[in-house]
Amino acid sequence: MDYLQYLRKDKMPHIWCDGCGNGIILKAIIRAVDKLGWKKDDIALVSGIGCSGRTPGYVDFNTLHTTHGRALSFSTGIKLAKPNMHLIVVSGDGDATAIGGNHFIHAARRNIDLNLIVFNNYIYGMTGGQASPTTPTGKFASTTPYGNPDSPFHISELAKAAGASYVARTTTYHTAKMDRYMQQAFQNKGFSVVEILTMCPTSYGRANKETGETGVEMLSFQKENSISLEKAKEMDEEEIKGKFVTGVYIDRDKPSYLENYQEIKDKANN
Amino acid sequence: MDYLQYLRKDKMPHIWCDGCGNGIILKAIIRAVDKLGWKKDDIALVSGIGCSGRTPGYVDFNTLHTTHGRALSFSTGIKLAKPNMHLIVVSGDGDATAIGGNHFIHAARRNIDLNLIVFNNYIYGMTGGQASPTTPTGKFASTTPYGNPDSPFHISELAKAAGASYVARTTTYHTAKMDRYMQQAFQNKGFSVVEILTMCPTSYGRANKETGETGVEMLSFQKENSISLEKAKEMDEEEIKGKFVTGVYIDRDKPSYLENYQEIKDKANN
Amino acid sequence: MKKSFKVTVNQDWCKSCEICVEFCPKDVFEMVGFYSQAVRPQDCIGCRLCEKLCPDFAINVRESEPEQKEVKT
Amino acid sequence: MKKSFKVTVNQDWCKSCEICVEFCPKDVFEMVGFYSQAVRPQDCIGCRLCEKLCPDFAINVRESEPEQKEVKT
Amino acid sequence: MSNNSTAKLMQGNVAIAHGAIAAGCRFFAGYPITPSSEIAEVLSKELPAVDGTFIQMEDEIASIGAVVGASIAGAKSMTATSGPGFSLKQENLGMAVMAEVPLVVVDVQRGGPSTGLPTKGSQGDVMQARWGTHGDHPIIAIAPSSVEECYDMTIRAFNLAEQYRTPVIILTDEIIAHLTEKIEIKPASKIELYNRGKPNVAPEKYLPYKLTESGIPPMANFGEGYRYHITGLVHDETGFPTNDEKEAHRQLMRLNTKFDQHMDSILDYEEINTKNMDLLLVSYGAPARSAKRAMKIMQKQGVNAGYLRLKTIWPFATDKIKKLSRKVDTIIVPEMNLGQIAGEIERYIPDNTEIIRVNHVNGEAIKPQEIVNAMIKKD
Amino acid sequence: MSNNSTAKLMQGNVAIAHGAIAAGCRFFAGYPITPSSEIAEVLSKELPAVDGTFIQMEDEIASIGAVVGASIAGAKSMTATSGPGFSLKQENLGMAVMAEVPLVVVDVQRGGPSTGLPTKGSQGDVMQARWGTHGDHPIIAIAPSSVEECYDMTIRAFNLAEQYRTPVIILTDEIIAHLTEKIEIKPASKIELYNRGKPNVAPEKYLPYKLTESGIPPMANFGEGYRYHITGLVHDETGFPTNDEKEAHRQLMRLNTKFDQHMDSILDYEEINTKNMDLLLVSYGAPARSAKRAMKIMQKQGVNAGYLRLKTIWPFATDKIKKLSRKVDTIIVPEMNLGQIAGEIERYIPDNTEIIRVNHVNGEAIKPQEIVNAMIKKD
Amino acid sequence: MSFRQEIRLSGSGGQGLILVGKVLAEAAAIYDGLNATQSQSYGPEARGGASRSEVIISDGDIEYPKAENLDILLALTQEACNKYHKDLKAGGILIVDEKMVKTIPDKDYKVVQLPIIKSATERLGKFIVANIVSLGIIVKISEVVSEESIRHAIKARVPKGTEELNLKAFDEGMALAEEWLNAHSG
Amino acid sequence: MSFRQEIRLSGSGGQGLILVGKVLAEAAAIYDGLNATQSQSYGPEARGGASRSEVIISDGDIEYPKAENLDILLALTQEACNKYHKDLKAGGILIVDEKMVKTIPDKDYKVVQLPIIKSATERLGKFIVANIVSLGIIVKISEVVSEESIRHAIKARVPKGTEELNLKAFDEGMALAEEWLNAHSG
Ligand SMILES: Cc1ncc(C[n+]2csc(CCOP(=O)(O)OP(=O)(O)O)c2C)c(N)n1
Ligand SMILES: Cc1ncc(C[n+]2csc(CCOP(=O)(O)OP(=O)(O)O)c2C)c(N)n1
Ligand code: SF4
Ligand code: SF4
Ligand code: SF4
Ligand code: SF4
Ligand code: SF4
Ligand code: SF4
Ligand SMILES: [Mg+2]
Ligand SMILES: [Mg+2]
Repeated sequence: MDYLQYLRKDKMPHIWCDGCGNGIILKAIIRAVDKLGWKKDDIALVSGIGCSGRTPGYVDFNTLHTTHGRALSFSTGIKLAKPNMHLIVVSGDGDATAIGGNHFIHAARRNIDLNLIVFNNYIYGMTGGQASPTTPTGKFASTTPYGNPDSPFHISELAKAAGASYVARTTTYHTAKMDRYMQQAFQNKGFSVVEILTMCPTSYGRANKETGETGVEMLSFQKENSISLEKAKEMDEEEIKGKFVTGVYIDRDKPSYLENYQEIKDKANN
Repeated sequence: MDYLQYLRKDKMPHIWCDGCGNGIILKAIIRAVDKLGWKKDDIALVSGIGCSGRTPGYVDFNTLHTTHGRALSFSTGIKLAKPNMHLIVVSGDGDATAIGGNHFIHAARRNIDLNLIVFNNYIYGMTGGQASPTTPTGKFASTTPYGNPDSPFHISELAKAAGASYVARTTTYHTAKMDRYMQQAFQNKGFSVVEILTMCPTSYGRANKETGETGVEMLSFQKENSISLEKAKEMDEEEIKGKFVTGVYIDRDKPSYLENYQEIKDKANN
Repeated sequence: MKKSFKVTVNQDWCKSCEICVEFCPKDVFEMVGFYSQAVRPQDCIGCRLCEKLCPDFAINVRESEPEQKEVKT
Repeated sequence: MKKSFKVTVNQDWCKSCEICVEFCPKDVFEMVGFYSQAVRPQDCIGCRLCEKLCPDFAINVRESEPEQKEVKT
Repeated sequence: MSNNSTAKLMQGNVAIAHGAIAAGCRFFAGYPITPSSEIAEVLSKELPAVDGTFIQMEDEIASIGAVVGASIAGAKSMTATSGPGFSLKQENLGMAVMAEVPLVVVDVQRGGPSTGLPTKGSQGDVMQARWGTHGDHPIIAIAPSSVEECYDMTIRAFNLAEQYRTPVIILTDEIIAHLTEKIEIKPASKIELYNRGKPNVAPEKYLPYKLTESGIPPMANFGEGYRYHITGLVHDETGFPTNDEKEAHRQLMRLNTKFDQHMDSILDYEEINTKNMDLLLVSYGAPARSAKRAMKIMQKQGVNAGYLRLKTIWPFATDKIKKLSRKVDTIIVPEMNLGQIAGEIERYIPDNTEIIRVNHVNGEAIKPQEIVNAMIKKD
Repeated sequence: MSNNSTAKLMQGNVAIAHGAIAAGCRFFAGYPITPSSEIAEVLSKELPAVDGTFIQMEDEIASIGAVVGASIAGAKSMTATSGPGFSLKQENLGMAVMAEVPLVVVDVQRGGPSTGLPTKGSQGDVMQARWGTHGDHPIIAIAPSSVEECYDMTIRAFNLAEQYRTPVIILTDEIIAHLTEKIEIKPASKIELYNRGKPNVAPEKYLPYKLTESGIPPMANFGEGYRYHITGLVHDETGFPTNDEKEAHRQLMRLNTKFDQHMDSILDYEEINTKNMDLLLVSYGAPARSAKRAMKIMQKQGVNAGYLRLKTIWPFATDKIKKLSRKVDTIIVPEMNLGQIAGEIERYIPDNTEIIRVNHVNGEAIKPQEIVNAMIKKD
Repeated sequence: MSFRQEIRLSGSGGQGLILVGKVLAEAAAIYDGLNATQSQSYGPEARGGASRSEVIISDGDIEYPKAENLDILLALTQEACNKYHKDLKAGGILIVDEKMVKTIPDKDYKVVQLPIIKSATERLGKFIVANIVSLGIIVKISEVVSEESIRHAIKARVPKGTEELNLKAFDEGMALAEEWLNAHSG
Repeated sequence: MSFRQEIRLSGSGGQGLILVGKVLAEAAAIYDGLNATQSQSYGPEARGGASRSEVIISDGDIEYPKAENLDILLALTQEACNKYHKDLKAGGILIVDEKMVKTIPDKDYKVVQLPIIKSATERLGKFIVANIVSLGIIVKISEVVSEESIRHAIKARVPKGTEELNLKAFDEGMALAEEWLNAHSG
């Protein structure tokens, strides 16, 4: 697999920290694009702001680094103006579900044809480790010096309840699943979400050593603390606590926004 | 039941249209307050902007008419600054889930001690009948002249997935259920949502006569097309289509934000 | 001992939506001119549906003094 | 016929996170100085885990020409 | 009775919607708000009929986000709002300024601040249009005074956006927006349309933020073979972020001065009797109609009044104001705000020229006689 | 070695956080953004320890919303952000202005526009602080030039907010925010604190927007027996919306002029050698430090330079500028923007006084020598 | 100065007075070749409360598009009449519904009291056409626009399918006005 | 003019140079009764790339808090040395790690090349204390702050529990500098 043909080599090496999981996700994105044979000219990769937001800078697609939280809005415009383009949207947990939470649920509601990859590292990496809407209760961040009093979102459940047609969830450790989900997402018509638990050793790891301090430790933690949806169904709530439940949360047939809007155009022309 | 003691009589009669359901909800709110014996001085009733946003003007509580979509944010501040006050937040479907969607899911995630009453009339009433995030697919509004291409939110499912501890749903027709749910919501610690299907004959009714054009017709439609959650469980998807499923969507024990934050304060003082 | 009720409509607030007319189980209301009026208050069973459903705070249902009837033994 | 693989580490890009060292099932890598190096490439089974997990695009696994061994009959 | 077939009776907001279609607008994303909603409503009907797209977004932030995205993908795009929504759009408006993305934002001004007077006219967002987003930046804002101008200026707004790679704001007001009057619709053949300059170099040579002589770099659309990077960060000619102080300075100065050499074609105003006048009226938008009437009344009363109507509000007609203000000792500026343009004029006029402000902020239109009275009072 | 126990070495942002606690701030809602995040971080630790509340909200809009709510409920409240977040806060900031809710917003300015230069200093939001929200409105904004002032001015910001029922903006910049230097912490006994004027009438007589002589109506907190109505709509004395033109005019004019009679106590500046000077330096925030140095260099070189540092940016020190500008023929204004305050000064100075702008927008600090050179170049 | 006619149509929301304003303006501007503007005032109370629509007609430019000095005031409710009659100029025409407006201001106006709503509901069977009945009265009494033009404008502006009903309503208004003129002539 | 010392500490992110800057400033400002400022430059590249922390010490007011003309430059990486040496004034002191910085600019500086990182890792067993080793060197060579003050400042500023290690590192730096001074004296 030749990743380099998809990279802007002059921008490499990237500046993500050592042990950061973002590069692992970026690779999976590239593999999926390669597998599906998408042409670079036809792809727009769009991000908000955050460490995940560095992604567009490294790949040789049409790339757009928007404002914090708004990647899905901008992408909606691109997709509607050029329906044949493939839209890949990358977003951090904060970007997608804190400031960007509204666009997230509305993109899901509309079932608009975008592919959202959420880099969920439980923290605001870029701004120095403040809590995010996915920081687990009790965990430490620079704005939760006494442990986080807040409850976290379950991003995949939220996407499903809001109306997305494809939602899957895995970790940076599970590269094979990442590949499978990413391809399924990219092929799905409508709004697809792949939520990936990734490692931020610099901000999250350092503050919460018990779940892994370095990239290596955090990957091991992912490996040991992930269970599949199928397995989770057989477990009770107590057992599931602290586990990261991976799998395909929803994969449903549902008209996409583009299909619906085509009908509107047809009506308008009669 | 003496509603008048809770009203600002000099502001009456209210200016909601004839047949508008908002007054029915306001009455239910007053009954719940009366039943629970809350003192008027201890209640803050907060709204965003919209026809529902006229509510605070009519009641003799501490009342706040905020900006469009932001009632929950303002209320969060009031509640945290004066934890002993009772916070009642009223919001339209647009106010709560379009522009205010993010605050809605985050209030739910935090399980913060606010009581949100959603006046769901499937439309932007105040601005003249544009589509809202709950306008059903295919229905008409001033911005959907060919029928709505969009898919609607299920507000109660969304609140549940986002983390609210109490969520119930009914219609303006079902006054007894409204009373029960409203009281349960007000007594729940944490974030409570009561979603109420209400009538906007002026904007929604006129454009979608098949589901009722006048207040009377729309109430009848509610009566005939509502089914309970329990019943819905025994029905298949096709049968449920077009029905409004009422009931208690979730009622769970979960520490509220105020409880969690009290722990933080305790830690900080050690 | 049959309870009896006093049903009043505040015509200054009534907006003539006819909800009370339609939904009162005992058909107590009728539109008189532009406004609703409780024309058959004696039929009222005190269910208070009208009061709860009137969006305009225009209806008031109060229990009247119960009629004193002599008990026949 | 055993497949064999060429495993290279681009040291200009390696950030020394040691993920490859930890997760390669055949223990092919070791930290040499500041950077990872494929010190036992001959053990590689071509699972590509290292390639997929290296966050820095620093590892490349290529199938080499298969060794030509004489078949003993 | 003569029925001139090209004349139509139309409302200001409707004219903006139709003007957009005539300008080639093919994407509109919006969120309803009084008094702008008619623009969205008309476009929800008209756009799909011309293979365009109308989408009602979840809020104003998403609306302008989608508009920026659609423009990047090549569609002429617009959004419309009023004060509260305009405030919400400021962050992404700044992003469009920084990334130099052509688009049109209509702000139908209503009484402010905050929710204010939602159904009444105002010109309270004039300074906000200039300074509402953070950081130094240039902007173009134009203000129609009639329904016909709603139509024509919307076309002009798209042209300016495309010519100068910039967001353009149509600063209209509730009075003009909800006014219905006669309008002559020009035949398509008489409408001049501009499209963004496309790169004429090979993709690998393309510099999306090139320091060109004109100050306006050519813009490739996404999906058309030029793969490049767009960001709201300070960037170099290639579009990639830079922290280099010299590079940052160069690009930010190009951005901030890019209209300078094009002022003549950007600035537009209506001038009457400004050659030899004793007094100057400066106005724009709805009050400019009253100012024109006031001028006529004054002239009848023997006051030799001149009249300048700003059709381009930003960039400001500095030179014109400098020149005209030297001819008079009094400038009367009627505005439906507390003197926002009067404050700008103040910067450029000589010490001995006095400004008389005629201001309303309560939603009431300014009457011609009030303007006349302001002059009389002064005397 | 002497260890003066009241002196501390502190970073600007940390000083703002501690200043807030000293001012009685008991509620902070925020959303992280460089270069302001330290303020939130310190307060997340300090507030619960004084029975206050820190909450990290979902975005900047919610943050200021919560702050307005908390203030209405009686808590002295603050939020902190930088450019992109400041843009997002504009709508609710306008709501606070309209409803006259005391609160403090810290804007730690970074390079703009848009995402700009997130880690570099700027003063690009000066005009935005004045005009960022829609509609005409007054605002108070103050700018610290040292870490000690970060502390003291935060206390002052709360005092001004409470005294004048208004949002107050602390317009600081990345340079001061991330500067660490010595600061003398005054003992609590020496700090004067103000609290909002509470109504002294019976609840049924309370008029939350009374046309008082001071222009500042007393404010009841929610939950304390005065049940009243608050809205962002134009309202009458009772707080309820009105469409009456006279009433709207009265209230909006009170709002817009409410600082006028209090200017002496709101305006604050540092003046050096302005009695008999040949040239005036006007500056604020970080560049004011360079300007002071430049003044000293100039004086050494025989130029009799005076120095005015604006500690209150808005309302603008109009009279002071008018007076001083009449003494000199040159005013040098160093700013980390393209001349935003210089543009304001321009409105008030005589024709024959020249403004020399020294501007950076690339994140680089302005060096004292650059200011000196600007003068020399002119000569 | 060229001629300028200011007409205000007032009543309560839902009476269709904005449409009447647009029809009047269209007749004048498009078919009679004059200039005309139509504007209205909205308010938060618009839904229930007073509603007003204004038309200015002139053979010259219409700079200021709001009424300052009304030539004609139509008032379909007492509230509207009370609120607006003071804007009517001396000698102006005040047209009111005779049932709805009982108290007539005692000033120097030409007062035209007619059973507008009654005609609409009883003779035409539709409350809603009272607006077009009023239009007939205005046109007949003021002659600001030609009859032919106004008929064109009605056909162009009313909802498809209601043209005939509305033209009938217009005729009804004309007839009412004619009667009135006859009764008050000479 | 009063005395003004400008010190820049440069290397790569994570080397703890901001802490060193704060310790220096604290020693000067709080314990030596001078004035001092500390500032740093962040950048998107800060995490991996060059990092810089600046301290200005003066007995007068410090208006401009950034360095213009360095008296002392510490460079722990070659990149930092290349980038910043030109800001060092003629006759200034350039302190570098002898392993990391191999190419020394050929200018009129006093160059102090010492095994800073090696001492930290080998003698003290912790790479991270290279920053405090550097501090010892700076203090010994420049004497901008008193030894007593800097020890107080170290104790006040380093993470609880690491005071001893850091004081040792400081001593180590002092010793290295002493050797160097001896070798270069006379
Ligand atoms: C409007 C606005 N608010 C805040 C910020 C500051 N900011 C940048 S990235 C970020 C959060 C990053 O967290 P996340 O989305 O989880 O991405 P990560 O860095 O963890 O990949 C924040 C708060 C901003 N750039 N813009
Ligand atoms: C920022 C902003 N955007 C838009 C509006 C205009 N607006 C006012 S209410 C409303 C929607 C009302 O719909 P909903 O919330 O469903 O309330 P309803 O009127 O139906 O009760 C809108 C779009 C506004 N006031 N502020
Ligand atoms: S801060 Fe965290 S998320 Fe950001 S690059 Fe470093 S490890 Fe990755
Ligand atoms: S417009 Fe609809 S929601 Fe609003 S008051 Fe009328 S009926 Fe009720
Ligand atoms: S209380 Fe019940 S029975 Fe009596 S009038 Fe009302 S609805 Fe009818
Ligand atoms: S329900 Fe109320 S408002 Fe409606 S008709 Fe009856 S009394 Fe009148
Ligand atoms: S491909 Fe597999 S076996 Fe080979 S080096 Fe990589 S991880 Fe080890
Ligand atoms: S995984 Fe990659 S970056 Fe990490 S040590 Fe191995 S080669 Fe280096
Ligand atoms: Mg994150
Ligand atoms: Mg609604």
